Amino acid sequence: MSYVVEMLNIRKEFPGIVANDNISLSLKTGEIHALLGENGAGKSTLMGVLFGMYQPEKGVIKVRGEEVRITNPNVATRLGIGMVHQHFKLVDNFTVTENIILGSEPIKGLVIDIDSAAKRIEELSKSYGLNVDPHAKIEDISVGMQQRVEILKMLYREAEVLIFDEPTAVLTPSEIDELMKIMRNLINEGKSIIIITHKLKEIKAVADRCTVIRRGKSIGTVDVAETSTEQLAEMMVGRHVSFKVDKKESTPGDVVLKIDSLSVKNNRKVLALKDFSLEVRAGEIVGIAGVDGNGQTELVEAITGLRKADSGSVKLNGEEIIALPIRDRIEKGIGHIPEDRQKRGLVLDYTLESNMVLEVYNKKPFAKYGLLNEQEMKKYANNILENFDVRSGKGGASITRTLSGGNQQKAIIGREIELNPKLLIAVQPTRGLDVGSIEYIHKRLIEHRDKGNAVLLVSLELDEVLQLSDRIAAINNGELIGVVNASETNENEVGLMMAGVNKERNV
Amino acid sequence: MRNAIVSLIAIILGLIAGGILMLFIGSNPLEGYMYLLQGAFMTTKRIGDTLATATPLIFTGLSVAFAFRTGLFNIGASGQMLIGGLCASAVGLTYDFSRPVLLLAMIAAGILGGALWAFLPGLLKAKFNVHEVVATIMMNWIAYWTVYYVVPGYFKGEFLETESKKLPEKATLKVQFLTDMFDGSYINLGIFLGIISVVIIAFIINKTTLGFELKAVGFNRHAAEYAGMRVNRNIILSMVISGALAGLGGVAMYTGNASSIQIGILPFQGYDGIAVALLGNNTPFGVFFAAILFGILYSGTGFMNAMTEIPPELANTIIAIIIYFAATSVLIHRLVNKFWKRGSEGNVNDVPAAKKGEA
Amino acid sequence: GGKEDASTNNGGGDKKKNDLKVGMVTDAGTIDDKSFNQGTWEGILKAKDELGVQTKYLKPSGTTEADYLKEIGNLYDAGYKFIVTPGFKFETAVFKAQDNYKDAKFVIIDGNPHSGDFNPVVKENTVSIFFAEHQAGFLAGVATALELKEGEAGFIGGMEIPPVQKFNWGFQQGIKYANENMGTKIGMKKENFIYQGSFDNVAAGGQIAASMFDRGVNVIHAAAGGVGVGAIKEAVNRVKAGENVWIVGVDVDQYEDGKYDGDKSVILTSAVKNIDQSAFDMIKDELDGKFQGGKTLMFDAKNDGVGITAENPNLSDDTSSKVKEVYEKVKSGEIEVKSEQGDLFK
Amino acid sequence: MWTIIEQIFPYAIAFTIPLLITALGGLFSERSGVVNIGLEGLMVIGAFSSALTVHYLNDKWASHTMVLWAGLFAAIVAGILFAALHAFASINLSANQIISGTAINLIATALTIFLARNMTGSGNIRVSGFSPKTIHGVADIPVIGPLFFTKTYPTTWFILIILFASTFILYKMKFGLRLRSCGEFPQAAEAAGINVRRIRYAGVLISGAFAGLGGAIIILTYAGEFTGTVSGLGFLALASLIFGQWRPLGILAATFFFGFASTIANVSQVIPELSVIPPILLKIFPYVVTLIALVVFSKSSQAPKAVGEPFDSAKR
Ligand SMILES: Nc1ncnc2c1ncn2[C@@H]1O[C@H](COP(=O)(O)OP(=O)(O)OP(=O)(O)O)[C@@H](O)[C@H]1O
Ligand SMILES: Nc1ncnc2c1ncn2[C@@H]1O[C@H](COP(=O)(O)OP(=O)(O)OP(=O)(O)O)[C@@H](O)[C@H]1O
Ligand SMILES: [Mg+2]
Ligand SMILES: [Mg+2]
Repeated sequence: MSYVVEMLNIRKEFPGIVANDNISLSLKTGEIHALLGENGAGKSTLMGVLFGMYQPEKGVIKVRGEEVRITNPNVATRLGIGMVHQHFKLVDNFTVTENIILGSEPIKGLVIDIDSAAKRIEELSKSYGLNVDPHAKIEDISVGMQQRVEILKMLYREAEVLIFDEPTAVLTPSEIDELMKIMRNLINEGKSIIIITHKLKEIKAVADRCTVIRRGKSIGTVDVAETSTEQLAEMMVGRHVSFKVDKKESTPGDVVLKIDSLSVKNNRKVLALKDFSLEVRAGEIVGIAGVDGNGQTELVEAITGLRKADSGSVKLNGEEIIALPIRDRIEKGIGHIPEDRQKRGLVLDYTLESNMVLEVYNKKPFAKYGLLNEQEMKKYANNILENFDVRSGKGGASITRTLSGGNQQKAIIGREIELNPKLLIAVQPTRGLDVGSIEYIHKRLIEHRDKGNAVLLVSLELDEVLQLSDRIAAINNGELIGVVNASETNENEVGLMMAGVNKERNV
Repeated sequence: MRNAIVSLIAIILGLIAGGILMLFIGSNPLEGYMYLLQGAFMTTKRIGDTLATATPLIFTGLSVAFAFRTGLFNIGASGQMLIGGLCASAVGLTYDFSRPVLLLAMIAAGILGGALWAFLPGLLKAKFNVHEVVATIMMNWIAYWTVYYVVPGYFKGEFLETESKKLPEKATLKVQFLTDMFDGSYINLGIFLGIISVVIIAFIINKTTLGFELKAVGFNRHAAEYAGMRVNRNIILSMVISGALAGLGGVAMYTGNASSIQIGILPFQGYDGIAVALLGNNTPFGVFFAAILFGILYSGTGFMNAMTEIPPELANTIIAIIIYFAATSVLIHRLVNKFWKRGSEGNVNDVPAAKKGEA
Repeated sequence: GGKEDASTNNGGGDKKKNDLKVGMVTDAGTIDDKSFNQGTWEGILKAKDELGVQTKYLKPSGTTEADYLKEIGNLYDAGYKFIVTPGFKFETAVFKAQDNYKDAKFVIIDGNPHSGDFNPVVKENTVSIFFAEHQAGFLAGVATALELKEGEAGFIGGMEIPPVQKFNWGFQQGIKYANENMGTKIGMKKENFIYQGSFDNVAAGGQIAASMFDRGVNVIHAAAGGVGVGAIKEAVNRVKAGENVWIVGVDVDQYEDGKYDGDKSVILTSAVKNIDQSAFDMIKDELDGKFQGGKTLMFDAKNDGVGITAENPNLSDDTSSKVKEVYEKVKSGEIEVKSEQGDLFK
Repeated sequence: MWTIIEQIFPYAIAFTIPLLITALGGLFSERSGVVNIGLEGLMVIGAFSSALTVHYLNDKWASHTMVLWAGLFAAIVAGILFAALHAFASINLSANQIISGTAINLIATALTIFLARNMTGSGNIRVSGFSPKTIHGVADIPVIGPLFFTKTYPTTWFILIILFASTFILYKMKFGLRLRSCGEFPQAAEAAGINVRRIRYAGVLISGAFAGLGGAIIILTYAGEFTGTVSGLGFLALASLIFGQWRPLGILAATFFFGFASTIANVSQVIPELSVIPPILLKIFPYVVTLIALVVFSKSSQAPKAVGEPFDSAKR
């Protein structure tokens, strides 16, 4: 049997932590190999080692049977290894072509031969069905297309082994489908793929084999076809995981949030939300289903006050809040789990403690006459961190930047739920989290609902919307397409509505 | 604590480098430094002078550090000092209140002047995202020319074209008991204002909700906005406080250490404030000690020059080298960490990376 | 007051070592300013060479009275008890120092100690020195007019401070005198008599000189430190390009600064004040036990304290001899040069 | 008014050129992702080394123009050496770039005077530099001739060539693409196999070379004397860089604006038409206009996104 890549007994340490402890992974030629593990298990690190970004303390890497030392990404590229990183490595104000050729530019005379590069990219794009405009600027194209640019980057460098680190975390369902198709195309062209994902469904859909790691250690490699998602999850977390979201029938109360004919402009001064109306009642979760960039961001920002509305009204418990400053809205009972946790949700250079009181630091008992009470802040923060199992090196005193993404997310969710808001707006609350954490967070969101609060859930993951919501509002191109009861609908129907097909079945 | 050690090592390395320079010109470094210390401390008068020399630096250091802590780089302390000094001098030369009232009015005017000069860059930063480095550089020159024309125009001395009319005795920060205590030194009330400011700023940064907000805005203005803080107001407020401190520095400088305002000169203390802030790790008490150190260097260097063949320029070179070592303190940090393994990596600088054009 | 013994022949070769330690504190600007700092220091160095005194200069970190006093204190504590300070900005500092350090001697050049009220108080341990810059300017004006016969004159000053103003006013009077009494036709316009406002903006010096030259001025008296350097440079450029323009230097013989094409120079003449000599003389007096404490000395034409450079190939013999005549008249008081603005330009 | 402009123009250009080349150096540094607030100090270093070189070489080959070019070359070398200090601190050590730049400023001003005094005996080094020449023939072309071909320095043309070469390099060549990517998103550059540190070194060293050149040109054209300072022109260059929106031609416009406005302000006293305007207004005019312009352009800031951020490949 031929392995294109063999990583044997890899050990990689970071200060204070062994990220990879004696991990082995072998990639067969022409297979899609999934790498599964909890947040912080060491997946990205392992791939970083393969791509030459980290040097392992121990272990051997063989490529096509030969032992190699991959000292930097260039070596990896020369060995035919390419990587699509979890966070895209694209220069925003460069064109697609410029991004792709960066680092291996074709030269004609003194200047870069942009034209021939663009032509070659166009051809590649066509032959793999990627549909990318080589002259577009990155900042102008969708996230899905950006990912295809990343794939083109590898293909342009004639990579044989492609590594995808959580490629679907930022994609819409249809983009995910498309990516799966592209991956199969790639395999057909003779490439081999390693994919990191937290979504077991995707592993089942495309992967041939799956290697599971937990806390830096190998758990094993399995044939995907012979393993159920439940088994995979258990290998990963080390205990049984329930995928069913347990929830009682909702008992909706008074209208908490009433949005009326709301129109909002986006950064480019174009109406991104048009005449949008929606109600969310106490004791129910309303999910917004929609493809990324269809006005969700603007909707949420208009409700929370981060963005000025163009026209329309937003009422909280019957009171108009459209013109109120952000702080007043928070005080009136709006909680917000933001889309971008590092940009909006956290002051990364603050301690966890400070971040836990980010919205209430000026309230009693944390402050009196403008003076901070650190004792109280500590107590409050530690309570949240404990409740939500936020793991960090030094507890509340840790600088937030040092936490893993998943733990940062849990901290934000804990903070917002602890505020006990009458209306909780949760945007992509489980993005990038492992299934164990997802399970836990879903439970807390439902608990929050059951305490008689309203929850507005915005998620690009249809599964999550379907499972958590009591009612689902589909949004397309800034317009409300329709609202359906979660118990009476299915993936197909909501998918169609997300695509703009209105079934006239408003509830 | 570890930061303090790193600063200390930077100082020592700077002094060693200075010593090597002394050797290079054929002087004895030990002798040189001995005279330097004598120059700063030999008599009570010299101690007073050293403290007085440090005083404006305490203010400008605080000013820069405060802005730094809130994510802003105030390179305009010089201009703010000038305007603060101008406003205080204008009050001192114009009004004839009783002394306490007059001094309070002058201090208030200085604070206002400095604050006003920083308000505009703050406003431009908040409303239009104009980078404060450029804005404050421009404001420095505007201040320079304002003083240049306003002083001769309104507060002209009998002949002098290079400084304003001399302030009457009662309109200066000099007080008899200090002058007597320090044996005729020009130390003045400014040092007390400085100490008070250090305490107040430390208190604001560490213990108040205002400090919490300002730091949050400095580190991540998007998150601060998300949390309901008024970002624009905080940016302006931060610049205003920073400017007010520099303005106070101007008061200490022109109505305390001096008794007239100089024209045609941007006070170098404004730029030294950057160095002081840096060496003091942007903490108020660190700034205080760093300013005292600079005071010692500036104040002792004259005596060193007088007693040896070491030229006056050397003190500035030593200061510059110390700053470079402080700037490259990462290296020192690594060494310190090696010898002092405990906990995780320390925070190198309590300062958000200064970014341009974007915030 | 006047100075009796200011002849230039101060017994050279008097190489005996002595333990007088002479210190100097520089004013704003550096020791190399080609102006009063440098002039003073050169006088002190001459004393070191010829009289064997020990010397030292200190540079204050600022320009306030406190900065100056600090350096005076440093000199004093280091044993330098004969201290020379150039510039009127030392007036209040020396006022205090002469009381604080009663066993030290002070020489203040271009200024008078006072407490801030402009009432001069020259104590027994202090000599204050003034120069009749207006007379130097006057002679330079006469020389300029005589040499050029006709044309347009201008003046660039640094800051608008008394010594600079006096050069300016003297220069104007000199040209007027020549026009009225010696048949020259040199024009003067108000806008060509200006103060740049600093002593270091070289670029501005060049630009202003250029503007004046472009507007028909062909000789500029520059009394402006670095600003003057810019003006001289501009003149050199123009002369090299074939124009006929001149600069009248200041303080010291600036012939060297205006050199081009080997030995030629754009410096027509320089209005000089013998700062170095005055500093040297004071030291010499001290060594001879004749320190003139308490006096205010005036260095003027009478005691050859001011004048124009003795030798300058740009001035014809005829001009030189005529200027000499005028010089004698100034000396004798027959011609009186005013040191106030009066109806002159700025 | 036209004659006034004609007269002033060559001087404005002479004043502009050092600013231009220095700001252009800043452009390379910032486009690579490193803030260089030490431009002022690097100019001083360049001014010093050129003055010193010309001072010494003049003894051997008196007033040969090659001596002047040797002076410029020395300034470039010295600028690079000093910029290496900044590069080391901000690239290898991930130090705060503003602080490191400030240290460069302090070291430069202190050390050059110290050395000047020790090596030449005077803190001021006077040299005779380039002479402005009128280029006959083209100088007679109406409008353009008097403005651009009268009283020009050879260095002016040299710098303009560098300006256009820089534009070409930045936007057409491999190095430019890589440089810009390092300033925008160094992680992307690294992932593409680019050695970010090396590129940033190149950017910072180029800024040292250019700023050194800027300082030298001041001495060898309009100033003629090293006095230990370039009186804030380095900071003004930094402002021009931002005012010019990090683009070569923008910088050209911004620096020329400063050059022209300050020349006008300087000569206003001599020109009756201008002396009616209170001088303070003329003096603060360039600074006020810059502030206004920054407000106007603020919506479309082109600042390199990663400028000022230390690059640490381990950090994500
Ligand atoms: N550069 C680094 N410095 C220090 N520690 C690191 C670094 N990179 C990763 N780690 C640590 O190594 C461990 C593994 O991290 P890694 O990013 O590989 O996890 P992961 O499996 O990709 O997690 P996720 O699913 O959240 O992406 C984590 O505990 C993390 O804290
Ligand atoms: N400055 C730092 N110091 C120490 N560790 C760091 C630092 N920056 C990042 N890390 C480590 O790198 C790891 C990966 O961080 P990252 O933000 O990619 O998290 P992630 O879990 O992979 O993200 P996501 O949840 O989006 O998948 C974290 O576990 C964190 O501990
Ligand atoms: Mg990961
Ligand atoms: Mg992850």
